[in-house]
Amino acid sequence: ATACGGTTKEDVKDEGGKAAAAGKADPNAATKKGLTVGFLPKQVNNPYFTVADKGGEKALKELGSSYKEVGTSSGTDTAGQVSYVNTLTQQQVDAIAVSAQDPGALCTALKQAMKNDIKVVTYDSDTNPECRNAFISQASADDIGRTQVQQMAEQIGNKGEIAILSAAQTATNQNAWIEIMKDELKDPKYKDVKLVKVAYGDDDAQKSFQQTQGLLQEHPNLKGIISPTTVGIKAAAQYLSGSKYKGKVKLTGLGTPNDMRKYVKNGTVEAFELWDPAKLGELAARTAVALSSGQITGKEGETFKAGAMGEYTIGKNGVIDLGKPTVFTADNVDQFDF
Amino acid sequence: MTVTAPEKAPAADVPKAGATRLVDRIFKMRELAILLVFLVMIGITQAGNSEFLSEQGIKDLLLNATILVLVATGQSLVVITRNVDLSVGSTLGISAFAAGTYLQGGGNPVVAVLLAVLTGVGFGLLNGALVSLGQVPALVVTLGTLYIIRGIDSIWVGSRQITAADLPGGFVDFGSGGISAVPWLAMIALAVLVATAYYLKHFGSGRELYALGSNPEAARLAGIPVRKRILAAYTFCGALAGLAGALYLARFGNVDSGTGNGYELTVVSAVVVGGVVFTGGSGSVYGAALGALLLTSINSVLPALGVSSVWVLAINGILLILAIAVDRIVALRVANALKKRNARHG
Amino acid sequence: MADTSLTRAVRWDTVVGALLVVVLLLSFGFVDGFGNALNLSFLIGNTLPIALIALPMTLLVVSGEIDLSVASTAGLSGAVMGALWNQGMTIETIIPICLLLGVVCGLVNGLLVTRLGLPSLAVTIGTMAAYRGIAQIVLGSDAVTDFPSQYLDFAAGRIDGTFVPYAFLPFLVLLAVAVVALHAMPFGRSLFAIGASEEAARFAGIRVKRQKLILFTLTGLMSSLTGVFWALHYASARYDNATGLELSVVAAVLLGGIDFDGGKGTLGGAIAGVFLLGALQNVMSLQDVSAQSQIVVTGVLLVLSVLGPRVARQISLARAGRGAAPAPPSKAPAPTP
Amino acid sequence: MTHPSDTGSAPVLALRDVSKSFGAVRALRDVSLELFPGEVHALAGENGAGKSTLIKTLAGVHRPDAGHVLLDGAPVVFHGPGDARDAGIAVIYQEPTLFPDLSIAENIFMGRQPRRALGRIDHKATHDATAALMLRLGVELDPDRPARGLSIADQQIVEIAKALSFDARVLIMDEPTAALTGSEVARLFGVVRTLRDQGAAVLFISHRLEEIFHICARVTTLRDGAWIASEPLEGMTEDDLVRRMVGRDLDELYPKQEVTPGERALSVRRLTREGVFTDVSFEVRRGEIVALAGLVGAGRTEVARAVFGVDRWDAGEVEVDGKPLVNGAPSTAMAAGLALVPEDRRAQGLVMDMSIERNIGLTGLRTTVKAGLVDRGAERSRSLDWAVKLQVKYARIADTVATLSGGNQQKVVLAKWLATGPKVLIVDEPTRGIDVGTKAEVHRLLSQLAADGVAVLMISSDLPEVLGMADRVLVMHEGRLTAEISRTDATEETVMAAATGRAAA
Ligand SMILES: Nc1ncnc2c1ncn2[C@@H]1O[C@H](COP(=O)(O)OP(=O)(O)OP(=O)(O)O)[C@@H](O)[C@H]1O
Ligand SMILES: Nc1ncnc2c1ncn2[C@@H]1O[C@H](COP(=O)(O)OP(=O)(O)OP(=O)(O)O)[C@@H](O)[C@H]1O
Ligand SMILES: [Mg+2]
Ligand SMILES: [Mg+2]
Repeated sequence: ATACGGTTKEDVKDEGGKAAAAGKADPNAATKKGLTVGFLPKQVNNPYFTVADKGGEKALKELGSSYKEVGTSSGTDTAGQVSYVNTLTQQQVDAIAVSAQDPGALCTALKQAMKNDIKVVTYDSDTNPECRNAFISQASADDIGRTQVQQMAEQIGNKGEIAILSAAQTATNQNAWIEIMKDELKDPKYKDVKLVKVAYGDDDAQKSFQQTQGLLQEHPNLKGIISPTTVGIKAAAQYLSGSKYKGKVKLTGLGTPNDMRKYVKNGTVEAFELWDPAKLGELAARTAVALSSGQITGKEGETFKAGAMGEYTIGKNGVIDLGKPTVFTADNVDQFDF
Repeated sequence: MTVTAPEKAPAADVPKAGATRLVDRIFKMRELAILLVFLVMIGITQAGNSEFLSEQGIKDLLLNATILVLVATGQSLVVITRNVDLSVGSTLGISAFAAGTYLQGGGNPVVAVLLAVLTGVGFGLLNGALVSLGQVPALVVTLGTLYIIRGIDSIWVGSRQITAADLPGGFVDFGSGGISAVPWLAMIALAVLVATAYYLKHFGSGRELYALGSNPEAARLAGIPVRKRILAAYTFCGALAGLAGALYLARFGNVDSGTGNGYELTVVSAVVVGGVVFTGGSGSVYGAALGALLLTSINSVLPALGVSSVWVLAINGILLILAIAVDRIVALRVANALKKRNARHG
Repeated sequence: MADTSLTRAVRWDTVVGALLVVVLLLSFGFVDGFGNALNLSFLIGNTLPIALIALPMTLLVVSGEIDLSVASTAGLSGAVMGALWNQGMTIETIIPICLLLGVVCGLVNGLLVTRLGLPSLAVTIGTMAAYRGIAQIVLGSDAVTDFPSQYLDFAAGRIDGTFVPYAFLPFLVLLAVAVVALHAMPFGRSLFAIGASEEAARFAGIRVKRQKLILFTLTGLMSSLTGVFWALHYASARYDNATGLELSVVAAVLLGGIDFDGGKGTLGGAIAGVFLLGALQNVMSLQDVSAQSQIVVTGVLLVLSVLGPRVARQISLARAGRGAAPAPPSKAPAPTP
Repeated sequence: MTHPSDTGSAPVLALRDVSKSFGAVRALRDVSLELFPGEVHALAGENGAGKSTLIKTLAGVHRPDAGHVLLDGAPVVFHGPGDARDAGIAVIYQEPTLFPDLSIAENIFMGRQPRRALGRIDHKATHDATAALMLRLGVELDPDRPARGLSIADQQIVEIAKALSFDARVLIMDEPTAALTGSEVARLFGVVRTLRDQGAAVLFISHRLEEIFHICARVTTLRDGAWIASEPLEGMTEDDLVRRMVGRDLDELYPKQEVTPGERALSVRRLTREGVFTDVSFEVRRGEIVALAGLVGAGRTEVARAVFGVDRWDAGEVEVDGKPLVNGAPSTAMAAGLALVPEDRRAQGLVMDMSIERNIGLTGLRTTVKAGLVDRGAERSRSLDWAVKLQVKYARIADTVATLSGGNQQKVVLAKWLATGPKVLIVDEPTRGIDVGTKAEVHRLLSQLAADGVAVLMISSDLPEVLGMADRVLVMHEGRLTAEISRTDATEETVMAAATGRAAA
C-alpha cells in the first residue's frame, strides 16, 4: 500500500499471479465426439470471419462434433461479446473459439467459462494469455510484418516514401505487425525507404477511403501504401483505381482474393497476401476438440495432430502458428475463391 | 361600442422595401455563416497544404460530400415538417445492396439506380404511413424501423458482399469520373438539391411542408392535407436515401450488411449544422447541403493537414460545436441589430 | 383531449411493466438456463450501464432535452481512469477525479445549451465526438486491464449465494433517489412543466436554465460513474468503451413510454423499458436467436410501443360508439424572442 | 332594418338539432341556428356554453354526434376544415392559429396562394394582396415579417385579414375583438359592415355586450350547451341578454370599492428596454388598482414582462416594498410577492398538457412542500379551493386544461396566481375572453384584493373596464408613459387622447 493508503498499479502487480493451465496432457487420448464448440467471431456477417467459421464447421462435422456460431453484428460491441461468452457458458458448450474484440474485456467472462470446464481457444485476435487455453495465430506476426515490407520495397525499387493504413488504433494484431514492419525497415537495405505515416481507417470503408485521400494529399511524393487489413486495402484500392494515382502509388497488404481480384487485374495492385481464413477456423476447431479430449492442455511444447492439416506444436504462451501466408498476384489470384 | 378612436392616417406606404431586404438578408445570412466557416477552414488547409485544392483534391471534396448532401436534403424535408427519419442509414444500406445484387447478375445500371430509388421509396412510404396514419412520434417509429430495416438487411445479406469486381466497369467508373474536377455524382446531387429548393420555395405543397411543421394544428385548420404531405416528405426522403445508396455503390464499389450503419447521426448533424431546426417549420435544403459539405470536409481537412488521427475525432467534434455556435451568435447579433433598427420608438 | 380516462387506463408505462413481468415469468418457466443465479446476474450486470444512464436521461428527456454524449463521457472517464492508473495513482483518488470530469463534461453541454441557446441535440452530437476524441488522445490504443481485484470483484461479482450483483444495490438506491426527485420533489415537477411548455414554466417563476444546467451536470456525473463501472465490470479501460450506448439508452427510454417532446413519462416506465430489452436480449441469445433477428425484434417492439397504445385507444373509442373526431391540441407555437 | 328571413331569403348555413359531446361533457345539446346573407348574427353565452364548439362544428373541425349542418338548405358533411373552406366559409378561431415561422403574407394565403404558370406561387401578388388587406384594416404590419413574436392583438389582426381574404359567403368570428382596442375594433366593424352589405352572412361572438348591440341584428343564446333563444336584438337591453345567458340578474359589473391607498408597494423607476419602451416610471400603492392603458403595441405588456423579470431591462430599477428586484429573475420577483397574469394564456399562462390541478400547483411548488417533497394533499386542496372560488367549469380537477373552454382557461391562470397570495398583482388583459358574469366576478375579486391591501396593476384594452375599475390610469404611447389620469378625470376622451399621442393630458 502507498502512503495515503490507496491502491495503485504497483500493489496490483504484487498480488497478480498467473492462472496456470491445469491438468496433464495425454497425447494418446481418444478424440471425443458429440462435443459442441461455439464460435464467437469479432463480428458476424463479416465475410472474413464467415469463411473462417465455415472452416471450423467443416472440421467439426468431420470430427463428429457440432458447431454453433453466435456474435455481435458490430465489430466494436465489446459488451455484446461479453454477454455472448456468458450465454455460451450458460448453454454449457464444451469449448469456445473466440476472436476477441478486446484483449482484456473478455477476461472475466472467459475465466468464468474455463471455471465451468469450458475450453477456450482464441483465433485471429488474442486475449490476455491467462484468459484462454490456446491462441491460433493466423501467421506469425513476424512473417506478416516482414513480408509486406519486402513486397512493398520491391515494388517501389527500394526507394521512396511509404505509409501504412491500419484498422482501429486499438487492434492488437495490427499494432504488433506495424511494430515488426518498423523493425524490418531498420535494415540498411531500406535506407531510402521512409515510413512517413500510420493512418487509421477503423475498418470502415468510408473512413479508410478518406484516410487514403488524406495520405496522398499530405504526402504528394508518396510511393506506396501498406494496408494490413482487408477493409483498408479494399477501400484504398477502390480510391486509387478511380484517381490519378492509379498504378503510380503502389499498394499491398492483407486482402482476400475475391475483394482484390479486380484491382490486381486493372493494375492498381501488383501483389498482396493473406492466409486462408478457412484453415484458420479449421485449426481453431481442431485445437478446441483436442483440448476437450485432453490431448493437449495448452502448454508450450505439446503437439497434436490436426487432421489433414498435419501436426502442430504449441509455442510460447500457448500460441499456435498457422503457417506462412500466401502471396497473390495476377498469375495466381484466379485459383482462389474466398 | 361607444368610442371610436380618431382614426390614424392609413399607413399607406409602410417602409417595406428596406425591412424586407434586411429580413431577406438575415435568412441568407444563416447559410452565409456556415459558408464562412467552411471557406475559412478550406483556406487554412490550402495554406497548410497546397495539394489540397488540386484538381484531384477538389474532386475528392465534392465526391465525399455528394452522398451526405443527398440524404441530408431528403432528411431536411422531413425535419421541416417537425418529424425525423432515423432509418435513412439502414435504407441507404439495403438499397445499395439491392442495386448491387441486381448489377451482379449483369443488370442495366440505370435500372439498378431505379431499383435502389424504389427500395428507398418503399421504406419511405412505410415510415410515412406509420408516422402520419398512426399519428405517433416519428423519433420512436423511425428508430424502430432503423432497427427493423437494418435487421432485415443483415439477415438478407448475411456475410455476402458486393465488390467492384462484381459490378459493370462503366458503373464504377461513373462513380469516380466527371468533367475535370466536377464529378458526375456531385452534379446529380446538385441537380436534386436545386430542384428540391425550388420546389420548396415556389410550390404550394412545398410551402405547406413548412406550414405544418411550424404549427400542425393550424395547418389542419387551414385545410392542409397534413397526412398526405407528411407521407410525401417521408417518401421523398426514402427515395433520396435509395438514390444515395446507388451512388454509394458506384462510388465505393463495395457494399455489405454494415453499409450505412450509424449514418443517421451524421445526417442529423449535417441537417442541424445547416440550420434546419428540429422543431420544424424553418431552415432550407441549401443550409443542410452546406452542413453536409462542412461535415465531410472536416474529415478531409484534418488528414490533409497531417493531423495525427488520434486528434481527428476530438477536433471534429469541437469544430462541429464551433460551427453551430458561430452560426448562432451571428444570427443573434443580426437579430439584435435588426430589432434596434426596426424599433418603433426610442 | 377527450379521452383522458382512456389514456389513463392504457398507460404505456404500466403496460411495459406488466410485459416485463410476463417475459420474466415465461422465461423462468420455459427457457433453459434463464432462471439460474449465474444467468440472472449476467443479465443484470450487462443491463446496469444502460439503466444507470437511463436515470438522468429520463429526467433530461422529460424536460425536453437530450444528451447523446453520455456514452462518450463514459468512455472518456474510463480512459482517464486507465491513463491515471498507468501513471501509478491510487484508484481511490482516480475515481473521484473521473466523476469530477463527468461533471465538467455535463457542465459544458449544459452551458452550451442554456447560455448560447443551442439545441441540445446538435450540441451533444458535437460533444459526443469531442469527448470520445479526447478519450482517444488520453489513452490512445492502450487497454488497461489490471485494476485492483477487489474493485473488479465488486463490479463484476455478486452477493454470495444470490443472483444479485453487488453493484445492483447502489443502483437501487440511485433509482429510488431519482424516482423521488422526479415524481415527488418540486424539482421534478418543474421539469415536467419545462418539458411541456418552457415558456409557461418561465412565466411561473421556474428557473428553467438553472434546472437544465443541473440536469446536464447530473447526466455527466452519472455517465462518468457508468464509465468507471464499465471499465471495472469488463476489466478493461479503453477509449472506445461503451460506444453506441447512447442509442441503447434512448431506445430503452422510448420503449418505456417517455415522450421525446418532453413533459411526459415516468421513471418506472423507463427502467421497465431498460430491463425489458435486457431480458429479451438475454432470452433470445439463450434461444440461439441471431443478433440480426434480435435487432428486428427490438425495432418491432419500438414501433409497437407507440402504435400499441394508439390502437388500443382507437378500439376502446370505437367500442364506446362515439367516433369523436379527435382534435389534438397541439402545443402553442412558442414565440421565442 | 328588416329581417332577411322576412324578405324570404333562405339561410346560407344552418345547424339543425346538433349535439356534440366530449367524453362525459355534453358541449352542445340539440342546438339549431340559421345564418342569413346580409345579416350579422351574434352568438352569446357564458364561458363553456359551447360557442366555440358550435363554430368548430360549422367549420368542419368537429363532426356532430347528432343533427345536421345545412348548406343552402341541404345537409352536408364536412370531412375537415378544408371542405368548409371550399364551401365559402371563413373562420376566425378563438385562439390564433398562425404559423410562427412563416411570413404574415404566407400565413394569410397558405394553401391558396396566387399562382403563376406551372402552378408556381406568385410571391409578389401574395405580398401585394396582403399589403392591401393591411391597408383595409388600417394596421402597419409588414407582410414579409414572420408571425413569430407578434403580440396577441397583431396575431388576431392577421387572423382577421386571413378570413377577409377569402371573399367568403359566410364569415364566422370567435371573439375576434377580445385582444383589440377601440380603434381596431372600429376598423373591423367597418369592414364587417361592408361585407354584410355585399351579402355575406356573419356569425359574431364577443363577451363585450356593447359590441353585440353595436353590429349585430340577431342573437342566439346558449346556456350549458343548450339552445335558449334566437331573436332580433332590436328592443332588447343588455340586461335581457345577460339574463338569457346567465339565467339570473347580474351583479354590478364594476363593483369598485373605495379604498385609501397605503404605502408604496411597487415602484418602477426610469425603466428602459431598448427598442421596446423607454424611461417608464410609476408606482402602485397598497390597495390601489392602477390601470395601464394604451393602444395595441404601445408596450404595456413589455413593461409588465420586464417588471416581473421574464425579460431583462437595460436601465432603471424596480422595487417591491422598497426592496430592489433582480433584473431578469421571475423567481425572485415571486419571492418578493409579485405575480403576473400574462396576456397569452395558451403559451405563457398555462402548460396546456397538464391538469388543472398541476397548473394551479405550479406556482406553489415552493410553498406546498413537506420535508422537501411536494405535499400532494395540500396541492390538491389549494387548487380545488381556487378553482371553486373562481367558478372554473370543469369535469375533473385532473383533466388537462386543454379541454377547458377559453374563458375557463383564463380563470385557471388567474387562480394559479391568486393562489400565491401576492402583494403586487399585475394582470395583463385579465378578462380577455371571459363572460360578463365571470367578468363581474373577476372585478369583484380584484376589488376585494385591493381592499385587502394588494397593489394591483391592470393592463386592459377594454376601456370601460379601465374606467370602471382603476383608481388611476397610466397611459402609454409608443413605448413611453404619456399621461397619468386620476379616477375623477378619466374619461374615454382623455384616455384615448393620451393613448393616440394627440394630447399630453
Ligand atoms: N376538445 C375538447 N375535449 C373535451 N372537452 C371539450 C373540448 N372542447 C371543448 N370542450 C368542453 O366543451 C364545453 C364547451 O366549450 P366551448 O369551447 O365551446 O365553450 P365557449 O362557449 O366557446 O366558451 P368561451 O366563452 O370560454 O370560449 C366546455 O365545457 C369545454 O370544457
Ligand atoms: N415576444 C415578442 N417578441 C418580439 N416582439 C414582441 C413580442 N411581444 C410583443 N412584441 C412587440 O413589441 C411591441 C410592444 O408590444 P406589447 O405587447 O408590449 O404591447 P401592448 O401595449 O401590451 O399591446 P397588446 O395590447 O397587444 O398587449 C409590439 O410591436 C409587439 O409586436
Ligand atoms: Mg370559446
Ligand atoms: Mg399586451
